[in-house]
Amino acid sequence: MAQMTYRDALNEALREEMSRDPDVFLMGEEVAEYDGAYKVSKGLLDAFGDRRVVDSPISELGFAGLGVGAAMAGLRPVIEFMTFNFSILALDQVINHAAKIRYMSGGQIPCPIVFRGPNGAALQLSAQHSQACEIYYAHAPGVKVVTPATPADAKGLLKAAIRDPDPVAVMEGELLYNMRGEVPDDDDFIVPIGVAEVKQEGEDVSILTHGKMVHVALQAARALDKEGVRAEVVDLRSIRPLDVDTILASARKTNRVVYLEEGWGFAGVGAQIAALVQEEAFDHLDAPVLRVSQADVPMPYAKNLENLAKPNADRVVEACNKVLYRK
Amino acid sequence: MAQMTYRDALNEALREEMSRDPDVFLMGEEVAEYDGAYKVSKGLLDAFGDRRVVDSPISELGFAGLGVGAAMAGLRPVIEFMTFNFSILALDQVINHAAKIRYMSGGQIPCPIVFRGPNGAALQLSAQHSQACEIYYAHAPGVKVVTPATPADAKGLLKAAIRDPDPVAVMEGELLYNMRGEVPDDDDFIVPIGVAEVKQEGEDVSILTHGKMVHVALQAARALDKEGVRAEVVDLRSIRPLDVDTILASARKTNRVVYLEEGWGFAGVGAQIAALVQEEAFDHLDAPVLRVSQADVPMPYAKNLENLAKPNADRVVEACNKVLYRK
Amino acid sequence: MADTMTAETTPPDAAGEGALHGVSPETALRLLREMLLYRRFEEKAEEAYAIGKIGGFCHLHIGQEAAAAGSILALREDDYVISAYREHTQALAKGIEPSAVMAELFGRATGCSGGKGGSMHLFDMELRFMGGHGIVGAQVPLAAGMGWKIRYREEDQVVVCFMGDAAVNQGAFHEALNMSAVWSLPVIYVVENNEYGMGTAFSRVSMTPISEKACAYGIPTSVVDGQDVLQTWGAFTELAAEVRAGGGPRFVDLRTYRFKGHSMSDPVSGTYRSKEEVDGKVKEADPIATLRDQLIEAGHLDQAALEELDAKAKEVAQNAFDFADESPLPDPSALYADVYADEGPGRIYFDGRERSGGAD
Amino acid sequence: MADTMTAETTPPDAAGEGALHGVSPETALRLLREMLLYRRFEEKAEEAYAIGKIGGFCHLHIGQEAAAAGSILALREDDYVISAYREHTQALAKGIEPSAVMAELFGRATGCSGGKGGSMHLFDMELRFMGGHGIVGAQVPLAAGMGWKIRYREEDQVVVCFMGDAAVNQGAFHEALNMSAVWSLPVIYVVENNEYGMGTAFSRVSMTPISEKACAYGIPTSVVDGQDVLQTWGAFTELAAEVRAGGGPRFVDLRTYRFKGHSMSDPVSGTYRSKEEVDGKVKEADPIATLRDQLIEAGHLDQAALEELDAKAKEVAQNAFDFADESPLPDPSALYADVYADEGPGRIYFDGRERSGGAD
Ligand SMILES: Cc1ncc(C[n+]2csc(CCOP(=O)(O)OP(=O)(O)O)c2C)c(N)n1
Ligand SMILES: Cc1ncc(C[n+]2csc(CCOP(=O)(O)OP(=O)(O)O)c2C)c(N)n1
Ligand SMILES: [Mg+2]
Ligand SMILES: [Mg+2]
Repeated sequence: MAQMTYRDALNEALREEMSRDPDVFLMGEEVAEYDGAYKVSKGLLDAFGDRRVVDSPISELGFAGLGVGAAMAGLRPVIEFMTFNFSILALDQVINHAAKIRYMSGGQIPCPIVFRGPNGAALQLSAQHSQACEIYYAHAPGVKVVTPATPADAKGLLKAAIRDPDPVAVMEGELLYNMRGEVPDDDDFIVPIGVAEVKQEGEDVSILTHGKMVHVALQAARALDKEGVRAEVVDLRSIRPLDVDTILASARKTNRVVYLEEGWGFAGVGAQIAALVQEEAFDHLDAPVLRVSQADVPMPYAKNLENLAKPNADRVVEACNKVLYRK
Repeated sequence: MAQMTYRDALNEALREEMSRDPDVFLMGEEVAEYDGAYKVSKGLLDAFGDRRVVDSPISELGFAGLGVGAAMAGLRPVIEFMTFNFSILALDQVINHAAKIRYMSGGQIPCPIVFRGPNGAALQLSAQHSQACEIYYAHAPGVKVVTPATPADAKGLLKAAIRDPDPVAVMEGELLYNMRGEVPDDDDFIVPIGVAEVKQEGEDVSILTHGKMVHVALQAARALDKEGVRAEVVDLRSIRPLDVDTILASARKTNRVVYLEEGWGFAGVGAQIAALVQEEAFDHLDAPVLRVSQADVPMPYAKNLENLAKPNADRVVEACNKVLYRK
Repeated sequence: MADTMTAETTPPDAAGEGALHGVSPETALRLLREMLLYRRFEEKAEEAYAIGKIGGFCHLHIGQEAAAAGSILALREDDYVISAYREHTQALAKGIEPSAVMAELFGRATGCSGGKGGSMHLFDMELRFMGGHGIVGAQVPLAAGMGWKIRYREEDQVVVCFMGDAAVNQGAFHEALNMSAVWSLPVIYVVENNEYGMGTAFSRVSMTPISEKACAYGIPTSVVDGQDVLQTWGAFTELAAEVRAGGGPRFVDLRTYRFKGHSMSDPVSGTYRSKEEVDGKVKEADPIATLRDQLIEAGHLDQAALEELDAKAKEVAQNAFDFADESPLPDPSALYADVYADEGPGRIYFDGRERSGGAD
Repeated sequence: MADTMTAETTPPDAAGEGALHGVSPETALRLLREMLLYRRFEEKAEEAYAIGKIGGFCHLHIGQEAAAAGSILALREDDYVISAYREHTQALAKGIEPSAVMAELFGRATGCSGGKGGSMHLFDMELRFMGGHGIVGAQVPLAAGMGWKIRYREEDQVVVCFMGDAAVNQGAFHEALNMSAVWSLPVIYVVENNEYGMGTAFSRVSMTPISEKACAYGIPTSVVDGQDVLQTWGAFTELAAEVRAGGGPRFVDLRTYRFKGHSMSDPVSGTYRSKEEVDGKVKEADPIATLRDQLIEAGHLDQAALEELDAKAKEVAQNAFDFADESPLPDPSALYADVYADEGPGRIYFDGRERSGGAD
């Protein structure tokens, strides 16, 4: 085990997978000479040269599509979006091509591509730069979507994504890049896609969540603990496929579920989980599944409004108290 | 009241609103000289000239953006997407610009634009031409989304959308264009956005749905009726905003809800409704809210597979029986 | 159309390769055989569509056959071809069995995409026919990606990317051509310039001709008469050699004309194009008639040989029809196959409901 | 930077309008006043950012002031201006009060976007400053739309659309320029060609210069020295007249240079551009110093007058800072305002949960 930042864990994952498999290359805006807009690809140009670490023009639709074509022909592209906000421009290549090529071709044409980059809000970047884009990738079948919350998961999920035979979106968090944590040394360490993690066991209420909200959930759980409420915190890690067993096991154990997500609630991940949980564990629920999410507004710039718009631990505690019929 | 097709109802809506307001214009691929790929704009070029009925290049991102800019400057564009499948290319202009301009500008800049066209599957058009795109438009706040299921609603909702001060996506159904029905003659007939319609009253189970699935729901209701089950059928008509009161009233009345939608279930409209209903009417539910939707696969071409992939009345009946604990 | 198969010119007194633009008689005859097959195949598809054997959209290439034969037959087998939705003949040219193409149009398990793709989504990975794509312009970045793979692996294949004239107004075209130039990718971008995108004449949606659409990228451009298959073949033979030798991308304005409607529901003429215009093109610029006349003039073809070739083409088309018609529909289990590579019980949960085999 | 304000050339013996490229001394002095304000304003913003008064991204225009002054001051008041995220000075040029711009950067209720937009999203509908957009290239179709409105209403305004050099590689640019040409829209598309998009030199992502990027649309192109505000002003005066007279769109390769980092976190030099390169540009091509020298040489400015103008600019910047700093944050109720025009109790239900004021 080594202590490292989430950023370095991603960097190591890229480094190891590029060393292991000569077909893996990294392309995106500023990934090479600039070391990445958020320095995730630091040193990779020096290590692997400009054939494998490639600065692209600002042409999201084009370079995403180029990646899809390269994957169809046998390479394993890692396409970095400077942030997922900009990837909306590329969405046609993701959901109409990457996601459908294998199926439309009757299973002949593979598409082992990774789309990665920071997702969701950072600090005061306002409406066009603060979106959580999971749903745009996960609604249609064909792409897998993972959201690492820790350095270990960042490394393990990115490595799994690169080795995966299908398109995978790895949605990171800009605000997580400096976070430190233990990361296994093993070159073959991966975190399998589709497996959730119980971050903390508890009996009274389940806080299900993903991505950077995991830390907000843990904060809420600590606050609840002081009040004698033991919350279970489950990090989905993978949005598509969902680890239905782990989700339902937690719901059946605590009988109370709160979903916490960074993005909008309307038909968000929480909506899918709430729908799933009540479908499959109806008789176990002692209260409705409640959702805590971004206010249903574009992200405002002003600091006070931004704070109001974002979900936080207090709102999670409040929701937990509600499903526990406390206070 | 006049009898007319859904197609003609849309045509009349365009005609009347263009006559009423000189700032309304129609732009899209093949809308002018060709009378529209599906003939919705038949005769409008002759009636209004090529200043107001405009054939565009195949540049979805570009002409959607042009529409948004024109709306910001004071016009009332109606942008036709030949089908909503192609509008994924334009999504950045929809959710990052149309949806956010008013908010980002502190309320100064309006964006009264309509995006319209057929949405969802027709017959054997395979994976890239058969998508129900509601979620891509409705997940982010800022755009309204309506899905007329009848000729009257087609006319009334399109007219309401054109008069609306905000961006509205009017999602039609190719398979509905030939459907006939009664349409009020009144030039000022509109169907307000955000108001659902109870298509059929019933006490035993609520089938909530929208768009062309309304007819499948009614078919299922007829089948259930033969078995003595009285289903209530509610057409949402508007996905954003939701008519929460009508939805909840139906759920509280029948205590059993099935959501039927054409698109994928994963974080779909049904997920949002299921989440909402259990949140707000938990104690009224005698069974989980179940969802009937497209199989979680890209749409296959082969007729038999396509039939298997699409939701149908049998599957709705089955779901209703399940929530009624029958059979 | 049967008229086209009847020679109208008088037999030549002197054979000459000059009449064949320097193309060998063998190659010219091969091109004729191919184009006859495309024509008869698509006529058969049209027939099948009319009686409901084919569903959805079906975009015929009739009139544009030289664009497929003249380009793809000039390539090496391991070169890549990618196209849009008007790609039946290109799939045939790349070597997919007519029966497998027809079965795909019929939506049968024996189709080249297992019945899941249909007319717009023909694929054959082994033959490097990379689709069959339905979003106008979207195949252009994909082609750049295949070119990227070739350059990345230091191989010497070439990618030929077909698109319609309307596709050049898509942002994807612009972004992909720029990247191809910057990275010197081995791709020949071919606009099948049939003057219309559905009902819209190109001149109504651009102030400049197709041939100027690559100027901003510095990509060399050729204008080629796509109704003359010999000229087309010659041009692509040269272009492929240049690109293979590392010359970087090329752009081709391939002038052609669509003899049928945009799709089966679009009238051939009388709306956006006049009957005279279409009839004139069919009469003057049928690529099969043109080649036939060139071959006859050069003394390498006579009426009897032509009829024999045509009969053979019709037979292959009929066999393809019969094969497709007798083929089974995909097994229902195919519905959930091939969404992901590694699906299987317990591994991929889709949305959770499918996993448990229905909610309960 | 204070150096720039000290004249280094010797005073001229003879005044001459020739030295001002035919621009009147009044206009030239106005341009100087404006550019001094932009510079001092942005230096103040830089200061405010350093002490945490401004958050998020903040992209300074320092070094590129002539691009804003020379173009926008050549327009009529009712013309439209739209830009990307490096738009503080353009907003000032269009007439937004410095205090309202600074307050927006501070995220205050008194900001020109009510504190909701921030540095990247400045707006003023009345002054026709149409933003402030954060998605590279996305403002280009919006500008076409404003041009469309002008043509539609048969008005005679002009739209000036700014973009960075990197934006020309976006599909949106291509689609919008093509439509503008086809419909002859009254838009001047201006590339502020500062040679870099973040850390990427333009020559690394294009085989051709910016000046060739409109060739495929047939749009007339000008190359203008954007560090010489008098030349810029002259060029835009002419271009605006041509466009206003119905000449259709224009494209401008405006050569300029960014003296600061891309945003506050990007170093000025030492990574993708050398210290020598940046220092050389600051020394040789500062638009303010250039104009100062031109004015002094022409006898319309002396050191005392310059210092007075500069003191005034600093005062306005300081007042803007003070105003912003004393302004209130937006009221919490603003959070839900302005998502839709017609929200209000019972009318818009958002996602249902907000409606009922929290689930219960
Ligand atoms: C992005 C997109 N927009 C619209 C369509 C609908 N559409 C299908 S084909 C076509 C015309 C294309 O014309 P062209 O590129 O010239 O090819 P041709 O049909 O002439 O071969 C259109 C508008 C589509 N498939 N994709
Ligand atoms: C579509 C999109 N991709 C990426 C970004 C991130 N980004 C912001 S500015 C920028 C560089 C733009 O450079 P240029 O257009 O030359 O303008 P300049 O900053 O030089 O003024 C990039 C890549 C973005 N905002 N939008
Ligand atoms: Mg065409
Ligand atoms: Mg730049």
